Amino acid sequence: MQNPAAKKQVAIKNVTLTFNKGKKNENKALDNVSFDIYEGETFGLVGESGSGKTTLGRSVLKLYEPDSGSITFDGQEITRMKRKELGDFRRKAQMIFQDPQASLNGRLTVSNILGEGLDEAGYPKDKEKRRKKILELLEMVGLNEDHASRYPHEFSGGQKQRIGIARALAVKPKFVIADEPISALDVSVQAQVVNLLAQLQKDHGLTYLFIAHDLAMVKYLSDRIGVLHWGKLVEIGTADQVYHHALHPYTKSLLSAVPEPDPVKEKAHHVTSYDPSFEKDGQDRQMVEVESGHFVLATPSEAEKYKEKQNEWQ
Amino acid sequence: MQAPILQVKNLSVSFQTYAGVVQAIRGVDFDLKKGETLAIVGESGSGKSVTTKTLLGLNAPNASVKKESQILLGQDNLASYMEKDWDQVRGAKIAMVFQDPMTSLDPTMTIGKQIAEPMEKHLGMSSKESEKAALTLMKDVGIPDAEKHINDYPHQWSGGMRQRAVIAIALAAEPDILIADEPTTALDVTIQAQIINVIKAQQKKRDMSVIFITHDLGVVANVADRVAVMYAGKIVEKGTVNEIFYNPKHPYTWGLLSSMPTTSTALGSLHAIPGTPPDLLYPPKGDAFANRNDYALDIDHEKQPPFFKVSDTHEAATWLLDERAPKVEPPMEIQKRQAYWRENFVKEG
Amino acid sequence: AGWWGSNPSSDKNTLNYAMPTDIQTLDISKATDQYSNLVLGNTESNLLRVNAKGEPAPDLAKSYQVSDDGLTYTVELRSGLKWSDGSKLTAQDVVYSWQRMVNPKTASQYASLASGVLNADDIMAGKKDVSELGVSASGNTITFKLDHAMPQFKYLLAFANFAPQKQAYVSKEGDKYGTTSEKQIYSGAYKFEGWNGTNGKFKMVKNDNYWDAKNVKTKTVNWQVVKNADTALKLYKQGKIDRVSISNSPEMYSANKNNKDVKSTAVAAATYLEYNQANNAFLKNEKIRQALNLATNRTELASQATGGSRDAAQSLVSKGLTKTTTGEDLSAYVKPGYTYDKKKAQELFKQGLAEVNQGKMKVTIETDADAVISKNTVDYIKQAWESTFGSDIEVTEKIVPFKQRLKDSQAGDFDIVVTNWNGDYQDGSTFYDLFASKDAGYNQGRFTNDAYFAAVKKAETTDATNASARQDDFKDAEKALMEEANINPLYSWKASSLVRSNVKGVVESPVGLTLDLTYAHRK
Amino acid sequence: MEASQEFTLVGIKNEAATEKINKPTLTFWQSVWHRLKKNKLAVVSLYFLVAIAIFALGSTAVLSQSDANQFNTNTGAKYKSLPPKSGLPIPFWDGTGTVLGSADKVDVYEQNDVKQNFLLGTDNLGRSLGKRVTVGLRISLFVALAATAIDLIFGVSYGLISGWFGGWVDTIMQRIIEVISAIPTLVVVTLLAMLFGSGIGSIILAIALTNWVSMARQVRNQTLTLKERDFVLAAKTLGGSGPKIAVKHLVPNMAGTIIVQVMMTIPAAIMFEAVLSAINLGVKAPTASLGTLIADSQSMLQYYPYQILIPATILVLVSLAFILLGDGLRDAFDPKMLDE
Amino acid sequence: MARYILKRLLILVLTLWIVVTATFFLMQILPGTPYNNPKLTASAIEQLNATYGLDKPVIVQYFDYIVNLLHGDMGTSFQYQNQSVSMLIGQRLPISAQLGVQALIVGVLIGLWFGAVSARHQNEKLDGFLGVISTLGISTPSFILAIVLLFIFGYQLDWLPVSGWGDSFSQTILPTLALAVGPAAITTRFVRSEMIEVLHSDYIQLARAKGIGEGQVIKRHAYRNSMIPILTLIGPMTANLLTGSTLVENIFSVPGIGQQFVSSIPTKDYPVIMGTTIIYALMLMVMILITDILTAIVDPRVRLD
Ligand SMILES: Nc1ncnc2c1ncn2[C@@H]1O[C@H](COP(=O)(O)OP(=O)(O)OP(=O)(O)O)[C@@H](O)[C@H]1O
Ligand SMILES: Nc1ncnc2c1ncn2[C@@H]1O[C@H](COP(=O)(O)OP(=O)(O)OP(=O)(O)O)[C@@H](O)[C@H]1O
Ligand SMILES: [Mg+2]
Ligand SMILES: [Mg+2]
Repeated sequence: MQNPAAKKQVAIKNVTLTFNKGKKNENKALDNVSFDIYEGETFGLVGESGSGKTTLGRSVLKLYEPDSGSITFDGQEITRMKRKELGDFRRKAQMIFQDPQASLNGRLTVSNILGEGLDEAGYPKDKEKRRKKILELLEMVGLNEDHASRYPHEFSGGQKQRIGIARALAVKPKFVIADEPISALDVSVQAQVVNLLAQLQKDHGLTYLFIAHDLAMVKYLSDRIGVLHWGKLVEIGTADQVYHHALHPYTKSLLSAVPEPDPVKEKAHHVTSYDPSFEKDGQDRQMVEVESGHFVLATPSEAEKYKEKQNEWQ
Repeated sequence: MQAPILQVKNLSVSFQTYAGVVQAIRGVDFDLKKGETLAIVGESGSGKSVTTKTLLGLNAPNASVKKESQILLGQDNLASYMEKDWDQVRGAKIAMVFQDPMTSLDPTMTIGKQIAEPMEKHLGMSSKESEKAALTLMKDVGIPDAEKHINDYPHQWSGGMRQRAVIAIALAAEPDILIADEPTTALDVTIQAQIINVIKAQQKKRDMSVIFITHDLGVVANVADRVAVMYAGKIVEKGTVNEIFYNPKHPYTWGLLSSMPTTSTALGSLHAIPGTPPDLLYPPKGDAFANRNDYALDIDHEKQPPFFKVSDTHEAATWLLDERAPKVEPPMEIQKRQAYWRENFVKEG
Repeated sequence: AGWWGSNPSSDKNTLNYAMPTDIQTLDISKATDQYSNLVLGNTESNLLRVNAKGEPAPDLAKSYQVSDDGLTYTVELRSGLKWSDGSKLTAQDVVYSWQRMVNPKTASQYASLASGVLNADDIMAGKKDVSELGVSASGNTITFKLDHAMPQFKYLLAFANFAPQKQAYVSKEGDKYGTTSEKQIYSGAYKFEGWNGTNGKFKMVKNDNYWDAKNVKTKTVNWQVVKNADTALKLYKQGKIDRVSISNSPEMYSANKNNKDVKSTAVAAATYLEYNQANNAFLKNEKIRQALNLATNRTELASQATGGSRDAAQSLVSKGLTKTTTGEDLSAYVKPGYTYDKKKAQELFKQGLAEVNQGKMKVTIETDADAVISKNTVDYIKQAWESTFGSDIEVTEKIVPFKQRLKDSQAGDFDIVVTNWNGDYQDGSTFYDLFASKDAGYNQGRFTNDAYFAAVKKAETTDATNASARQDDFKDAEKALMEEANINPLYSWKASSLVRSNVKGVVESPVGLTLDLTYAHRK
Repeated sequence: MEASQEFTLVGIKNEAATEKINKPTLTFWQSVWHRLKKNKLAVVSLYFLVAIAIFALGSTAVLSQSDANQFNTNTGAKYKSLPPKSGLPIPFWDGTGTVLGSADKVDVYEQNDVKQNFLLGTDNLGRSLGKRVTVGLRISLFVALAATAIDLIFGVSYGLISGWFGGWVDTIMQRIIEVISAIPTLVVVTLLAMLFGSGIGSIILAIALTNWVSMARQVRNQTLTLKERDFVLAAKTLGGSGPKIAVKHLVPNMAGTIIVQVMMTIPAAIMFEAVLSAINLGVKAPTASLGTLIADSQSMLQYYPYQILIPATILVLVSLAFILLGDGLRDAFDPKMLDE
Repeated sequence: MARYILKRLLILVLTLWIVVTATFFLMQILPGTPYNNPKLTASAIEQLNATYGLDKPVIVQYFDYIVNLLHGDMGTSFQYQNQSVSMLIGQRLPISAQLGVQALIVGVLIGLWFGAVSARHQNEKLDGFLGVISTLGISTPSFILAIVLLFIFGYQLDWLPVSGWGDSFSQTILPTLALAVGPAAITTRFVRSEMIEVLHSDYIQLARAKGIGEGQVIKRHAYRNSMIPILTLIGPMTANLLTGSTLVENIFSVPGIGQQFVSSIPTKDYPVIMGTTIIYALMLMVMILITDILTAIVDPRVRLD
């Protein structure tokens, strides 16, 4: 699936980030994370709560400063960006947030919220033009003129999330980080948002970093998937590789825990438990490519085992 | 067939608010048999929690239960209970596990004591006995090193452990019915799986009936014997778990099932229910789902559908089941499921 | 009444009094406030004691003589005098007390009172040793040598700050001397007990070692500090105290002035306005000053602002301070005739303004914030002047803490200041000396009035030993003062109190020891 | 056939209706007002305060500060301490009272031959208490509002800066606040008032300088939480600058906190003005403020209680109204009730 | 814990030092001399200054003061001659402390009771009534209340003694009441809102679901959780009490430290002003420290570090 010729949109190399460094509650949220995101793809990121997904996403947008490592966007190192470059970057990379409620300023109308993005993108101040543009944005996410003058609290969760998406789109970004954009939404509207994201990607050629809890959705939407555990990336591969040929025990356990809406399968379902203690055995582990594009965090000896297993499947 | 231990008839609950009267529950009927698990699914705000809180008399002070509502626990109509009568029911006959384990425990009391509390009250145990019993119970719900942790305070525990403690509290006075209101929503999938197993194991051990509320159909598929699907304060379809998953009749159930991707759903083929749920301050006069329903009939916009019986155990409230209604093609995903139904279940039946 | 204990106003052995502020110290050389002095005056004796007629009469002294030139006082002590601890009280104790007072190491704030005694000023300035002070003892006799004649000197011999102190005791107690009732010994009719330095309840108990103890009839005088005047009044009405001041506020005075227990006594205190004639162009102008004085209706002021609790002033010297040789009240004798005349005031003011030619007169009047009456007074004056002179004048009030007023006055940093002056002894000079020259410490308005200066000088020198000539000098001084309108006398103080009628033998004075209980008793 | 028509498949009849919002649009302020209206006491307080404000402002046109200081200096005690007289036979408001020193109730106006009726009586110099209270209220309100305004500007900026920058800036700024709040306010205020001398300006400054601390604290705490909120992050990712985000996103979202804090600061300032007056550090005489009126008539309590009770009651009522309104606003701004 | 307390004490000392320094230099700017006597001449003042060391450069005076302070010596009062400030404060502090503690206890107890009652009867008449009463309590400065109490119970009804201290307990009633109303009102409001919040919390729902009865739910779960936050109020309330007591002590002639503070201001008795300020600041900070430690003891969630 992966096209080797595709351009790297984002390259993350050996990023480590520690919160409250030097204090008692020091917390290594990201530990030597490396991966790339290619132009036009959807990279899915999964992992349990607190594994560092959000931290990673925000670091890519330069909302957090990593301790070490580098993050490049379109070949440019983001930590070294100057004011003007940063302005350009801000327009190219955008974010959709988990909690649609919290991501909208309750004191502004929808048109003001969208207008903020237009301002930052240097959109002309002309009233009529602006109104049209806002309408265009609203329609893009399935809302209409009626909604422009309303306040966020009047909308349902799904609608709010779509407003958040419209705001991100106002600056015409190339790259969008969606941090659990659906986990706060009701089942019945999750599909609306997911479909919208897919549609927008098709229409505007967007690149996504899609972060989610819901493995089924990640699989559905992503080209490639990375699995994060305790700040470490334990496995990367195409959606199929990770889903059907998971190698790392954590990935396996995670997948086995996902319930499926199918009583027959579910009732026979067996959950694999995961003992994370070996992660702390002090051995050095590296990302090893066991198959083209499929990486696992492993010691050399573990890597051998994984490779064997891989061969069995094939 | 065994008589149900709990019967809810025509339950209606409304809330008085600043903005007006919210008709949260609008005539709900269901029953619960001994030892079975009834799952209630439905989207946020559809009234799942209000329904179950009403079963324990725990609704907010601005709630009022309509007079004709009946909640029959054996011979007693709980709907007519006064505040003091409830103490016999809560914990002892019906117990509850809440959604958020992080906030459900009293932060200033040791977990051991919190588990022991209902034992002392309902089983008349001394504090010594109850401590011992609490310890056993903690082990039952899978808390490792229970002896060491019995005097811990909640903040010292992780979310998954706390939810186990909450379950232990619910089980403490050996209730007949356990209500679990989204007990796993706040948890990671791996922890969710563990919690579900704990509940299932305890249910089996104690021969309890369980009402399991969730909006995750995957969980429903795992735990439920029977399923009730709620929408906008009403049950729209109920049946055995297989009937609901493989032979659903209500367009909302269709929508729900087909809006969840499975590992094999191809990109672009996910079905989405359009629009947003109705505002219960202004309940629509027809079927509440009509203006999101691709299969709505003209009458749906005008008149609320009654329940139509599909089988002894299966009912759905949709005009599509009326004999006058046109035949419609459900979404692809549902057709697949119905095919599976015809293959695996109809023959046997 | 009677809810909280029995009525003590009938017990023959005890008297009960209240004071409105805390006692600050029992250090004889350092006490400055009225109530520390009140305690000391009743528990310590001096050579003389002012009697009911207002004259200093022998107390510890058996007798005293003044030389003809008025420069030497010779005092003979009674024999067998004792301190309350039983030790002997000697002439040396008197000398020590005077020396201690002027010793710069003592840092007494009242040291300057001794000024006039030979070498006192030099000692205070550190130029001479205390042993050179003109006070000496030989046997039972004490000799005072003065720089110049001081008609008021005999009052100093009755002054609490000069009461004898026993050197051995003072040095033994060191820093703690006079900080509690235990840290002092007593030579007066009573011993002081129960004061720990800050508390508000204490008593005076008869001192059996007092030379005249047989005539002291009261065994115990109970004291309590009651800061709230209304509370004190209530205590009086409940019979718990035997005397209460009602001059605290005009209202309190009005409400009680008809009570049968009322007793008014003179207070050697006067309130007057000082005009800054050094640096205020308007106030330098005599016509304007005269106009302001004429626009001041003193009778109305006393009635409206003080509710009658003060008497309208007729002169600088306060009413009831002392008597003339003919027995007339000094203030009545010297009064130069201050009047209220609105028309004339307006006229003079117009002329004055024209002379100054600086347009509207803007002036600030400063007072301290200690009492309701001070505030009322400036409110009244502002209103009176503004209504008399209309838009030609604008009066601003400046109400400051006492300290601030003092500082501003001394620095000449004011336009008009309300000064309250408490005399030190019962002689006119305690007022007239205030303005003895342009640079005199209390001539804060820095006025020059040669006629006045000359008259005062004459009284202090040529006429120092001639009482009738002196009172005429004072009369001349008052006249000169009024003519040039250097100050504006407002009112003269009086102390109105409710006094239990069954208490006899109390001696009240307008200055010094205001309440002498030595021979007080209940009938 | 009618029946079959009812059973035709029509789907979602009106596409737009699926996203339609039934509720009428309520702006933030409208919904606050809506909830505030439910609190009767708060609404009454609001009207009361508006009335007071109008009265205080309106009275400036007809009653100057010096009018309230006027009295006749040549009428002796005639106008002194007259009790309130409405001209109607209302008990305690008919001009009767006791003359000091006697116990009988008489019509003091008649006895003193006063023709005029003083609605709130006169004070101990014969000045109209009504006028003095009016001016006093005006001054007290002015002092309180001015002090609060300084507070608001300084406290909000301080809190915003401290919270927004965080890190060592925050640490230092918080330490400063800690030191300031370690000194009891009375001490600070008296020292400051002594330093600046008495007078309106210095009182305002003294009160403002001590009150801003709690405003700054609240704003800082709000800033700390708000700056982690997603909508602020969103504004950041859009490229907004710090000050712009503060003005556009932080301050409006703190409006509730700030307004409630202001509602608490105003009565505190009014009361502190009174406390300062009670220790002679109040506004310059003969100007009246509620505080000086109360302080100056303390000795009048036994004799002419109305002279102290009238200004004291007004002070308490105004403070009460501000606090009740503040309570109402706090509920009206409650985030739990908002946005849902 | 010990380390935490040590750290807090260090900060406390540091803060105290800043307070001392700030007030010391502020004092220097204030006008007037500290001597009371209008009859002092300029040369006499010079003399006195020399005796008290006030002629030295300010900075030297400052260091002298600090050194003395470290020895527990706060200087000698100017107004109460020869009395050491430490002794003055030492004698008066217990009185103010008794008054303050009495007021705090009475106030907090009343507040706890009213607040809990109010919360349990939320939105009923009783709640409304208590709400108005407590708001009134907050909006009435304690000195006005003192005046009113004095007028009613002292003068009009003649039930209670109107002044003094130390003769009978009845003397403490009015000043205690005047000071207690503030804390009572604040506590009432705080407990009410705290309790309402707690009663709506998930764990109270769970406790109710146990069927142990509403009384037990309140007693075992609601009370403790809504009481803990009250501790944080004690610090600010102490501060208010300090302010209030200065005036109230004056009105009731209670010979406490507050009265002394007020009287030392106009006389510029700065050893006393400084001493009192230091003591006030110290009491306030110690009170806050104590409540923080208490909170950590009673609330298992709070850990000191
Ligand atoms: N601002 C912060 N300060 C300190 N620690 C933080 C901060 N943000 C996150 N953390 C910690 O860093 C770790 C990673 O958090 P992060 O939010 O990235 O996890 P996540 O995978 O997004 O979790 P979730 O699924 O719950 O959103 C967690 O332990 C979290 O507590
Ligand atoms: N105390 C209350 N006052 C007013 N309305 C209420 C109250 N409690 C619940 N409701 C309303 O009742 C309806 C049903 O709420 P309920 O909590 O039962 O939903 P739910 O199905 O449990 O949703 P979720 O999945 O979000 O838990 C909602 O519209 C809600 O707004
Ligand atoms: Mg996250
Ligand atoms: Mg729910």
